[in-house]
Amino acid sequence: MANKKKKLMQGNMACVEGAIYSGMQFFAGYPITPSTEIAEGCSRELPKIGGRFIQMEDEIGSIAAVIGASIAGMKSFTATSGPGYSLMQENLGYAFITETPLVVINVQRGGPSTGLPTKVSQSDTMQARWGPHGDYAAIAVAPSTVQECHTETVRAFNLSERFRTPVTILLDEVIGHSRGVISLPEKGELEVYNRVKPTASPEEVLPFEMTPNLVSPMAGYGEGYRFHVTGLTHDVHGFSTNRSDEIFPKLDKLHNKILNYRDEISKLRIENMDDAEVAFISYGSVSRAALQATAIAREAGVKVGCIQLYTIWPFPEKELRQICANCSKVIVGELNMGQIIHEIERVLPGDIEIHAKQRYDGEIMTPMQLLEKLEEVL
Amino acid sequence: MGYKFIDRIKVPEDRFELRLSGSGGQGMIFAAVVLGEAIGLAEGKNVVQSQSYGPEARGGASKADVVISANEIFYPKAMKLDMLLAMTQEALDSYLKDLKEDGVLIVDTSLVTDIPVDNYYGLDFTHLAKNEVGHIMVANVVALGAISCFTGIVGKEVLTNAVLKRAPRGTEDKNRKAIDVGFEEASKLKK
Amino acid sequence: MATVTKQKSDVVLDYLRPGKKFPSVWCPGCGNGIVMGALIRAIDKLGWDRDNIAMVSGIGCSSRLPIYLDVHTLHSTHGRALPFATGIKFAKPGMKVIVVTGDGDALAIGGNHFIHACRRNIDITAILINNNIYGMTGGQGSPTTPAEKISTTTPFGNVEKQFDPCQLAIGAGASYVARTTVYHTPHMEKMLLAALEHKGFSLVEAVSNCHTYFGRLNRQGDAVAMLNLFKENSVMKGKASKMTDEELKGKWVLGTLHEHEATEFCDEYQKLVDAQMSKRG
Amino acid sequence: MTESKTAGAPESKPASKSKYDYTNGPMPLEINLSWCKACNLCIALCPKQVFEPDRDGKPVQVRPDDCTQCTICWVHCPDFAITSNYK
Repeated sequence: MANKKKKLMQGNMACVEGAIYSGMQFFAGYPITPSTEIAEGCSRELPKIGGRFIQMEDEIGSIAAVIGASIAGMKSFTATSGPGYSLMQENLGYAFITETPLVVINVQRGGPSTGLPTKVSQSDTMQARWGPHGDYAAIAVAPSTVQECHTETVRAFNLSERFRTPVTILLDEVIGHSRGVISLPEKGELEVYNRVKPTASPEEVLPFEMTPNLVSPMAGYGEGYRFHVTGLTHDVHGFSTNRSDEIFPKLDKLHNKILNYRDEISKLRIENMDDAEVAFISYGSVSRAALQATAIAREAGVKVGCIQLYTIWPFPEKELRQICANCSKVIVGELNMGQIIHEIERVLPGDIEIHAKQRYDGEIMTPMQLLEKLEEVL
Repeated sequence: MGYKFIDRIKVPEDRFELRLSGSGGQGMIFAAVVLGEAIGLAEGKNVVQSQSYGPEARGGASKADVVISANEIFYPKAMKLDMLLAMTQEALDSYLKDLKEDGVLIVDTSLVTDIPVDNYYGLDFTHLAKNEVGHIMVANVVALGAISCFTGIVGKEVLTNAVLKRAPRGTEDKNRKAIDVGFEEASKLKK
Repeated sequence: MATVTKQKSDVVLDYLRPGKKFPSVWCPGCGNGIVMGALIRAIDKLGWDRDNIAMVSGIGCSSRLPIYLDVHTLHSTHGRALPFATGIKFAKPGMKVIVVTGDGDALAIGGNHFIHACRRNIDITAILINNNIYGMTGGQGSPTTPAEKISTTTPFGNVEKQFDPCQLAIGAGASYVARTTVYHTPHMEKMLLAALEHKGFSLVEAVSNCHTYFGRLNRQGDAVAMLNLFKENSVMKGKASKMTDEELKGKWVLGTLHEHEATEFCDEYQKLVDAQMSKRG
Repeated sequence: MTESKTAGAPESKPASKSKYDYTNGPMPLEINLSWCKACNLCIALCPKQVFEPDRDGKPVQVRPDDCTQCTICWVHCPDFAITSNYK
């Protein structure tokens, strides 16, 4: 019966709740369908908890303000959709090289360009990995229900704070706009990670020092540690460098601080895989269709399983190889013309047949479409 | 290999799917959210509510779906409707094909005149709202009262509370009346 | 020995960042260093705690300025200094936030951010070092390159009109706007001091010399010659008000060009927060 | 503070009418030659022509007596290479 903690809310709003649960206090954004409810939610909720909301003049300014606020010491985030995500890429690169924790929610819609503003898509999956120019390792997560919008937002903030890096949450229009019953966790129920701050005296602290886990403690502005932040490739002091012996370690750090911990970043849902001969692999809203299709096909006696990716980047290669070891075929369902399937082709052994079920007309993948594909490949 | 199974599959029986459809401005999304809230929170079931966005949301056909289940809801949209409410002819023409053969069809007879099936419930929601409640705007709430009666998916009291929670202050009496009217008129027709 | 009033000639050295190599990256005679000295002396007069100062810049020659100062510094992306600074100021309204930008950075790629920072009247001081050209990329035309002037992208003379950064800021709602030049250094210090003390968005346009590109391409000579040009072609605001448009053509009008009282963005937001939080109890 | 060096003595010594004695005390200004980029601003802007350029174009205080501590040289030095010795 009625539970005080339970609420019916949109996926977008569940992201706002998750962000607030994480201790987020700063949002800067620009309205864009289908992410606008996140900005609206923040404008409503943040003043009530002493946080800050600002509607910037565009997405470039939004991500810039978020980076500024994070460097000043506040957990910060923004939300956008395709065209806005494209505009943010340069400054996202800045966040990567300056190792600034922040979260960007991209509620995906059809593209390229203005594309299909009100329609669902998953065509920014590769952009979430390779959007900004240059070399870096990226983290991206993808929820598929309203409840997961909350938990994955908390997880995204934790990952960004722990690894001092921007994290993208790949929502899609269906997940962002659907309403579902969510049970809001009490304080302490979910882990909340806060960035590590320096403890040594300001004279001894190097703002970008090489620590064993490659994550440098990070002071906020005004906390006694006066440091320089630049988008130029920099040394451990934060000053720009052109020296090979400083450039190599910096770029290796951007990669390895994340890739060394990919086991801890990976998260998957695995259903009916024990005896599965065929597996659906998907993420976001397509996973909901895949789970449904799996349940229906199992009823009909088909040995099919389902793998849902919550962590998209870094790509969970080792896990997928293990889970799919006994499958002969996989079906990769995506709302695009083929993005994550290339990663799957890269990581799965050659004797596993890889089939694609792709939809890119702005409509959600249906369980029936996946079932038809399943029958076709069987 | 040619392993065929599609002809043997069954629509999952643990789901109850309903669609409220009409034209933009008739409050279909509001009604669906209220329904979702009543069923999801007070009745303690899993609920996913979604709607179609797009140009049609402004004046054209508008639809809002609610999927209800005691189990985890995988697919968030309707697959085969257990109930369809059509408040306009266009909505009926668009979505009738999505209704199960034994599904419940409810139409607003003031706006829907061409009904190609025999098995349906017809109520004049628009006129009921105007004449019995005094405001055409609550036709969607009158329809909610009727849905409660026809489907039994949500109790009248629970539904009333959910409507009052969402409705603007000062409209409580009108909304309560609207649900009563819808429920009573429906009970006269219910088979 | 002569008794002279204390000259704070070495106060600048006290604010330079330990561990940062000097001399600076700038060309010999570049006005950026003159502005930096004046800015430090103004900050010193205010006695601000340097742990409470954030300096933000974008990309370009002028944007290399903050790195030399022992305060919190952020060298951001091209044109975006103001939104980065907005994030810092809004997150920590108690901090003094100063933006150093150039004509290309603030008015071309960052033009939109510039007008919106003015409109919000957020308490940030922006110092726009205007040398009428892109220096770092090698002398291309900027939004303040005057008509007919030569740059490497206007080799036959500029056919575009130029922005007046001060008029732009006034029109967009900045509550303090001043212009000065690198020749008028004591005046610059005065303008900077007033801007830093001002609550709300303040802009100081510091007319500066890029003799390396602008001076050479337009036959204006070296740093000395260009500073002398600033001296000859500048008119203080009071005097300018008695001059005709014709007489003012090609002149820089210096001084506090605009000042008005207006509510400040962070303050207004804080009021809103206080109201919402007290409502919650 | 960076160690600063005063430029070598000018060729013609200050005349005996000197207001100041430089034999034991400092020159009016300290010039940090390692920071100086020889931009010529101080030399050109000094109203009393206190400086003349050395072989590298860097300033030498050839007429220190004439220095009035007007501050023009060091407020215009873009490289913070000039500081005043007078308190």
